[in-house]
Amino acid sequence: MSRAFAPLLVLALAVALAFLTVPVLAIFVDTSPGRLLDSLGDPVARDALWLSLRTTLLALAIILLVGTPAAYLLATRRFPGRALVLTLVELPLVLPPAVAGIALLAALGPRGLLGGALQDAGIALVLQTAGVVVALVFVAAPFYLRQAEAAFSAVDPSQLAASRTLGAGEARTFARVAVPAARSGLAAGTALAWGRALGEFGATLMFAGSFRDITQTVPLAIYDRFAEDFPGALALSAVLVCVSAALLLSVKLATRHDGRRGALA
Amino acid sequence: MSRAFAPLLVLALAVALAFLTVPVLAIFVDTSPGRLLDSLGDPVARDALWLSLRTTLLALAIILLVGTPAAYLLATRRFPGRALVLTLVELPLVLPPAVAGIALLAALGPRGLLGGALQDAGIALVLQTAGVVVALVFVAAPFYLRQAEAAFSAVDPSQLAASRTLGAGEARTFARVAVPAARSGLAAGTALAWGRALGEFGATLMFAGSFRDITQTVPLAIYDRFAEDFPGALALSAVLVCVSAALLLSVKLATRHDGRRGALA
Amino acid sequence: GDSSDSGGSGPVVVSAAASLKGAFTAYAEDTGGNARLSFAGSDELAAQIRQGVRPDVFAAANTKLPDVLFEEGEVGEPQVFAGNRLVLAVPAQGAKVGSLDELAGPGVTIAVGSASVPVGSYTRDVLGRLPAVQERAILANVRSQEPDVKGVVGKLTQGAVDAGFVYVTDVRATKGALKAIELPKGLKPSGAYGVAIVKGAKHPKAAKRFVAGLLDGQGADALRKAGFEPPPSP
Amino acid sequence: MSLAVEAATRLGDVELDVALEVADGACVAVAGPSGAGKSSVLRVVAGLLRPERGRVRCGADTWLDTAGGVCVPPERRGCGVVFQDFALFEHLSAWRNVAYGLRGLGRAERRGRAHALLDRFGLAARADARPATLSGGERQRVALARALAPAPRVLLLDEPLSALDARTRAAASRELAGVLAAARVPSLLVTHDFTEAAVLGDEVAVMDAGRIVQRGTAAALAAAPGSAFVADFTGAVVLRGVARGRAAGLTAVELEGGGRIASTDTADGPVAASLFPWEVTLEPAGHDGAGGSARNHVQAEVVTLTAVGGRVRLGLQAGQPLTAEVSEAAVAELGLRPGAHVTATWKATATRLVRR
Amino acid sequence: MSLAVEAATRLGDVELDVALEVADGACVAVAGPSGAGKSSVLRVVAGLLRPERGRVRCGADTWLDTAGGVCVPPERRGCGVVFQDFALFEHLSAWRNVAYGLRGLGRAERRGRAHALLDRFGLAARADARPATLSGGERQRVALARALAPAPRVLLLDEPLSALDARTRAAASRELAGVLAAARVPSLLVTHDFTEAAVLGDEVAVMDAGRIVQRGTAAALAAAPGSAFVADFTGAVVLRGVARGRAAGLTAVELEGGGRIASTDTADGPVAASLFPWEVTLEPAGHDGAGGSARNHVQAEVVTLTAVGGRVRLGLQAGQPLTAEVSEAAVAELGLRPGAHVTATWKATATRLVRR
Ligand SMILES: Nc1ncnc2c1ncn2[C@@H]1O[C@H](COP(=O)(O)OP(=O)(O)OP(=O)(O)O)[C@@H](O)[C@H]1O
Ligand SMILES: Nc1ncnc2c1ncn2[C@@H]1O[C@H](COP(=O)(O)OP(=O)(O)OP(=O)(O)O)[C@@H](O)[C@H]1O
Ligand SMILES: [Mg+2]
Ligand SMILES: [Mg+2]
Repeated sequence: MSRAFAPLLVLALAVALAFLTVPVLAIFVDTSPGRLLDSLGDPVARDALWLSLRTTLLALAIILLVGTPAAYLLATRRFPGRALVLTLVELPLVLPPAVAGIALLAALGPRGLLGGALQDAGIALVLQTAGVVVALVFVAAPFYLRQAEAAFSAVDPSQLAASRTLGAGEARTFARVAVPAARSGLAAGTALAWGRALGEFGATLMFAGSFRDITQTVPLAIYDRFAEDFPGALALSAVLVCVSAALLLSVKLATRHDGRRGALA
Repeated sequence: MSRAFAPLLVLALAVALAFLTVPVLAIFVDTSPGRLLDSLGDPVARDALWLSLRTTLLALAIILLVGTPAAYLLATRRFPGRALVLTLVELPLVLPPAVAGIALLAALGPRGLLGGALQDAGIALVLQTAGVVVALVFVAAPFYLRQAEAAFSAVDPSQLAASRTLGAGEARTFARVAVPAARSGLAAGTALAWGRALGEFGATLMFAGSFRDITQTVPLAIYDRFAEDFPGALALSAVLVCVSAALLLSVKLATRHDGRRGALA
Repeated sequence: GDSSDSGGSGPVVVSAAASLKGAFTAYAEDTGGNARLSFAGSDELAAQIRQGVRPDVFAAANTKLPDVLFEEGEVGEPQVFAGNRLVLAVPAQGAKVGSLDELAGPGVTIAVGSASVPVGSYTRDVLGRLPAVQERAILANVRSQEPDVKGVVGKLTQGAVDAGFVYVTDVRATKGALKAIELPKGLKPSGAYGVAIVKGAKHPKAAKRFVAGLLDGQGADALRKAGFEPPPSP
Repeated sequence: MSLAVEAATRLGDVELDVALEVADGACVAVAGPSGAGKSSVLRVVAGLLRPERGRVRCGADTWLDTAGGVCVPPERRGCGVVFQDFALFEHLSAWRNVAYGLRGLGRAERRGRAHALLDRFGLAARADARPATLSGGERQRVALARALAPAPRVLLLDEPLSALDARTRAAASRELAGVLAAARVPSLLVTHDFTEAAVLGDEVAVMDAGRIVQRGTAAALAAAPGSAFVADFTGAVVLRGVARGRAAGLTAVELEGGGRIASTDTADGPVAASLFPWEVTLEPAGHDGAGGSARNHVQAEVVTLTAVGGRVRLGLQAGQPLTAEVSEAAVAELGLRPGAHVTATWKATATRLVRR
Repeated sequence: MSLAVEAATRLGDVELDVALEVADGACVAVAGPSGAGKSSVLRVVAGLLRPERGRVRCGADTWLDTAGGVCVPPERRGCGVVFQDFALFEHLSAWRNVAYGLRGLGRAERRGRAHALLDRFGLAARADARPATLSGGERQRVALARALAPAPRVLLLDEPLSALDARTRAAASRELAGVLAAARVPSLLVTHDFTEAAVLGDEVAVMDAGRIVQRGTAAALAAAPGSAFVADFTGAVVLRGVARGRAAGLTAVELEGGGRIASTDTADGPVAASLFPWEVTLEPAGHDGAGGSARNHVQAEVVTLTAVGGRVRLGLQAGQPLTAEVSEAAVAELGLRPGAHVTATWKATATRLVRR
C-alpha cells in the first residue's frame, strides 16, 4: 500500500482537479469566442465588471483590515468560549444567500435593528453601492477569518516571543513576524474570500438590489440575462471566470515565495 | 501605538463579530419562538433537514477523502504550474451559484460533456439525491482544498522527514504525522466546507431540482416557502442556523486540542 | 417506474414557477400525491430544460418561455392554464404609498422585476399603458430591477423600498406583511401562465393528466383557491 | 544596573523557586541538570513566563512584581535573548534577522551593522541565506548576533555556543567576552561547559529541580562541589556509595558495585565521592601497598585509552565507571591496553564526599 | 553490514564531496567546523538529501546509485536518526514519539518498550508530556530514544548529546555506548566533543568545507593534527604564524601579534602551531634562560585563573590567546593573579605545525 501511495495522491489530485475544472470548462464549450468578445463589448457588462472589481476589492480591503487582527487575536489568546466565537464566525456561511440578504436587511435595513442608528448617522446602504460592499463583506469575511485564524495558530510562538524580546511591541510583532510567517495561509484565505465575493449573488441582490452601475455586479448581470439571452449569460459567466482567473493567478504569482525548512539543520 | 494595539485587536474582533452575528440574530428577532417550533414540526421541514444532514455529510466525506490527499500533494511538491493548479481549484468559487449549476449540467447533465458516459454507466445524477451531493461537493470542495493546502504547507518538513526515517512510508507519514500536525487548519477547512454546503442553494436547485425528500435540502425548502409563507421561510432559516451552530460547535468541542509551543525550550 | 412510459403509472415530475408552489402542492395532494414537484424561477427551469434536464411538465409564470422552448423543440405545444394579477405591493404598516399615482412622487423608492423575468416584463407592459410622463416618472423612481420576485418581496417587508410590482399571490404569501393595491383594469394587469409537456417526458400520460387537471379540474380549483385567475382570454 | 530575580511557580513536575542577583556588568553562569529550570528562569527575566509569585528588578526599574501587579512587557525590558532553539525568523534572511532589533536607524546603517556583526561571528558569506538553508551552528551564531545587535540592557544566553565546534566556539566566545566586557550589562549564561562557565562567568549558579543549590566562582565549585552534579560539571569523576562510620579522621565509603574507599570529608549515609581523573594513578593489578588507609585502591579493567598530547585518558570499569588521566610513560611502563587489569589509587584527601 | 557512502553535490556555497566507509559495528565520529557538511552527509545516508552524484551501500543493499538510478526511500533504509533540531512530533507525547517507529507489536508491548527506553534515558517521569512542555535536554533525549527504538540498521546521530549537562550526558553516553555495542550496526556520530568522539567513536573523520580532510583514531588525531581545526578539536592551543626557514632541525615561526617560536616539525609559509595547555610551564616574566632554542619562551599576561582539582587553568594573552594548565603549587609560588606578567615556555618538540 505504501508503494501505491504516491500514485494514489496523484489520482486524488487528478480526480479533484477534473471534477472542479470540467464544469468550468463546459461553460466555455457552450460559448463561442465571438460571444465572449461581444459580452466584453456590451456596456452593461463592462459596467458590471467594473463595479464587481471595485466592490470586491473594497470588500476585500475591509475584510483584510479588520479580519487579520481579529483572527490574530483569536489565534493567540485562549479564552473560555473561544469555540463559540469561532462558530459564530462560521454561521453566516450556512445562510442561503437570499436569507443572508434578508438578515442584512433585518439588521441594517431601514426597519432593521440598527437601521435607525444608521439613518441618524446619515449612512445609506440599501440599494446603494455601499450596500453591495456590505453584502460582500458579510458573505466573504467568514472564509478569510477562519482561514486566517488557522494560519496564525500554526505560527511558531517562539518566533513571536523572540520578536518581543527584540523590542518589537505586539503591533510590530504582528506586522513583521506573524503576518509574514502566516502569509501562505493568509493568501489562501484572501483568495477564498475574493473568489466568494466575485461570485456572490443572492445576498447582494436582496440587500442592495440590482441596478446598473450602482449595484449590478457581474453575477447580477448574468442573472438578468438568463431568461432573455441564455447564451449571452453563459458568455458573461465565461468572462467572469477569465477575469477572476487572471486576477487570482496574478496575485499568486506576485506574492510567490519559497523556502521550506530542510530536514536536518 | 504599541500600547493601543491590544485594544485595537479587541476592537477589530468585536467589530467583526458584531457585523457577522447581528444579522444572524436579526433573523431570530423577526421570528417568534412559536414559528420556530412550528417549522420543526412541519414534515416538509423535517424531511429537508434530514436530507441536508445526509447530503452534506456525504459531500463532506467525499471532499475529505479526495481533497485531503490532493491538498497534501499540492502542499508538499513543487512543480511548474502549481499556481495555475491552485487557481483552477479556486475558480468554482467565482461562479454565481446558478451558473455553477448550469456548469454542472453542461458537464454532467444529459447533454453535457460527460453526460453520455455517465448515462452509459447507468449513473443518474440530475434531479436525484446523488446530484445534490455532486453540487455540494462542487461548491464546497474548493474551500476545503485551499485551506488544507495551506495547512499542510505550514507543517514542519523535518517532522515528515523524521517519520520517514522511522520506517513510516509516505502513506503512514501522511496519516500519522501530516494530518495530525495540520489538524487545526484541516478542521477550519472542514468547517468552512460544511458551512458552505449547508447553505448551498443555487447550484443544487439548478442541477438537482427541488423535490421533497429527494433533492430539497433546507435552503431549497426555505426558498420554496418564500413563495408561499414568507415568515415561515425566515423561521426555517432560523432553524437552519440553530442546527448548523449546534453541529459546528459540537464538532469543535469534540476535536478540541491545546498545547502551543513554549518560547524557550 | 422508469419503464412506465406507456402506462404512465410513475409519479409525474413537474418543474414549476416558484409562485405556483402553494397551488400545485395542494393540487398534488388532492390527486393522491402522485406527482413530484420542483419549484424555481421560470427562467432557471427553462435553462435546465435547455441543458437536457427532462421533467415531464414545465409550468412557467409567463407564456413566453414555454413558447420559446416549443420553438426550440424542447417542449410540446404550450397551453395557458392560469392568470395572475399584477398588483402594487406596499408594506401593510406604515406604507408611504397609497396609490399608483403617488408612485411618481419625489423620494419614493420602487423595486420591480427585471425585464428578463416574467413579472418584470408584465410590469413594463402595464406601465407602458400609463401616460408617458407618468411612466417615465415611475421608472425614474425604480431603484432595483430584480431577477427574482423574492427580492422585491424581501425589500418591501423590510422596508427597504416603498413599493413594488408583484403578483397578488406573492402578497398573499407574506401572510399579511404586505398589502396589495389593485391596479386599474385599464392597464390590463393580468399575466398569463403557460404550461407544456416536455419532449421526451418519461411519463407522458401522467403529464397529460396533470395538465388536463390544471385546465379544468382539481388543479384549476387549487389555483383559484390560491388566488390565481382563470386564463385570461387572449 | 544590576538584575534581581525572585520567582516561584509550578512547571510540570518541577517547582521552580529561585532568587538570584546579578551585579552590573557581571555574568552569572547557570548550570544544572537537564530539566532543572534554567531556561525557565531566563524566560521569567525576559518576560515570557509569568511566575505565580515573583519580582524582577533591573537597576531602578521593576519589571515584574506579582504582589504589586506590575508586569512590564518583554519589548520594554530590552533583554537580548539567545533562545535554546534559536527561534530565528524563518521568513527573513540572516542579516535581516540580525537587523530586526535595530531601530531608529537608516536602512543602510542597519544593513551595515547587521553585516558587521555577522562578520564578527564568521557568517559574512551567509548573510543573505534564509535560516532554513543554514547549518545548526550557523543558525546558532545568527541567533547570537541577533541578540547582541540592539545593545540590550540584560543578556540572557541559553547555551549560546552549544552547537559550535571547539574552534568556532573559541572565536564566538572571544567575541562574546568582548561584548560582555564592553556592554557592562548583567548577563545570565546557561551552559553545560565548565570551561565556558569559568571563562565567561564571574560566578556560577547551579540549579537542580527548580532551585539554586550552589553558587560561587568556578574554582570554589571545583574545590568544594556541593553535589554529584557539580562534581561532574567541573569534570570530576563521581562514584556512588554509602558512608559507613568514621575512624582515624577518615570516612569509609562502601561503593555501589563493590569496593571500599576512604575520604577525609565527613559524611553519613548515601554519598557521591568525587575526584579528578588526574588525581588517579595506576599500578599493576592486585597491588595494595603504599599509603595505607590514607590511599584508596580500587581494582579496575581498562576499557578505552585516548592519548592526547603526552597524556592518556583511560576509561576504566571498576564496578562503576571511572576515568583516569596519566602520562604516556606510565601507560607504556604498565603496558596498558583495553582489557588490562590495573589498580587505580588516589589519596583520601582528594576524595570529596557529597550527600546524595 | 558495513556502510559505504560517496556523495558529491552543491550545498549553497559549499561543494560537498565525501567518500566514507564504516565497518560493521563500527562507529565513526564526524567532526568539523560549523557548516562543513556533517549534517548533509547524514542526510544523504538517511535518504533525505539526494546528491547530484553518489552511491550509498549498506551491506549487500544499494540504497543510492545516481548512475544506476537507484534511490531507496528513507523508510526502507532503516536508519535511526537523531536530528540536530530533534524534529520531534509535536502532536505526540514523549512515549508515543518513541513508540512511533515500533511496528508489528501490540499496543501494550509498544508502550512498554517506549517507557523502558525513556527510563534508560532518565525520562520515565516525562513520558506523557508533549514535546512543547519539555526542556531542551529532555527533548534531545526523547529524540535519542526515538531513534534507537526500532533497532535500526544504521545509526546517524547528529550531536545527540549536545544539549545535555555533563552528568546526564555521561549517563546517556553510557546507554548509547551500550546500544552501539549490542546492536553492532555501523554508526555515524557528529560531535564537537573530542572526548565523546574518542569514547564512542572507533575512528574520527574530520570534515572541512564539504570534504573529509583527516581520518584516524582519536589518539592519532591528537598526535598529528592535520589542521588547526583538528588541533583545536583535540583540546590543543593553536597559535597562528608564518614559518620562516629551518636551521639545526628546528623550524622558526614568526607569530601573529608578535613573538617567535620554534618547532621540530617541518613547514613553510602560513602555519598554525599547536600545543596542549599542560605542555606549557610558567616562569617569572622576562625569564629567557634554560632550554636554549629547543624551548619556546613567550611573554604573556594572565587574564583568567580557574582552579580545578589541584590544577589551575590559566587564560593568557600573548599577542594571541594562549591557555596553560599548571599545578596549584606553581601558581602559589609565582604569585599569579589576573594582570600578572609571566613567561610561558614549552618544548619545540611539543610544538606541532600544520599548514593553514
Ligand atoms: N509549559 C510547560 N508545561 C509543563 N512543564 C514544563 C513547561 N515548560 C517547562 N516545563 C518543565 O519544567 C522543567 C524545567 O524546564 P526548563 O526548560 O527550564 O529546563 P532547563 O533547565 O532549561 O533544561 P535543559 O538543560 O534540558 O534545557 C522541565 O522538566 C520541563 O519539562
Ligand atoms: N538547502 C540548502 N541550501 C543551501 N545551502 C545549504 C542547504 N543546506 C545546507 N546548506 C549549507 O551547506 C553547508 C553545510 O551544511 P550542514 O548542515 O551539512 O553543516 P554542518 O557540518 O552540519 O554544520 P553544523 O555543525 O553547524 O551543524 C552550510 O554552509 C549550509 O549553509
Ligand atoms: Mg533549557
Ligand atoms: Mg549540522
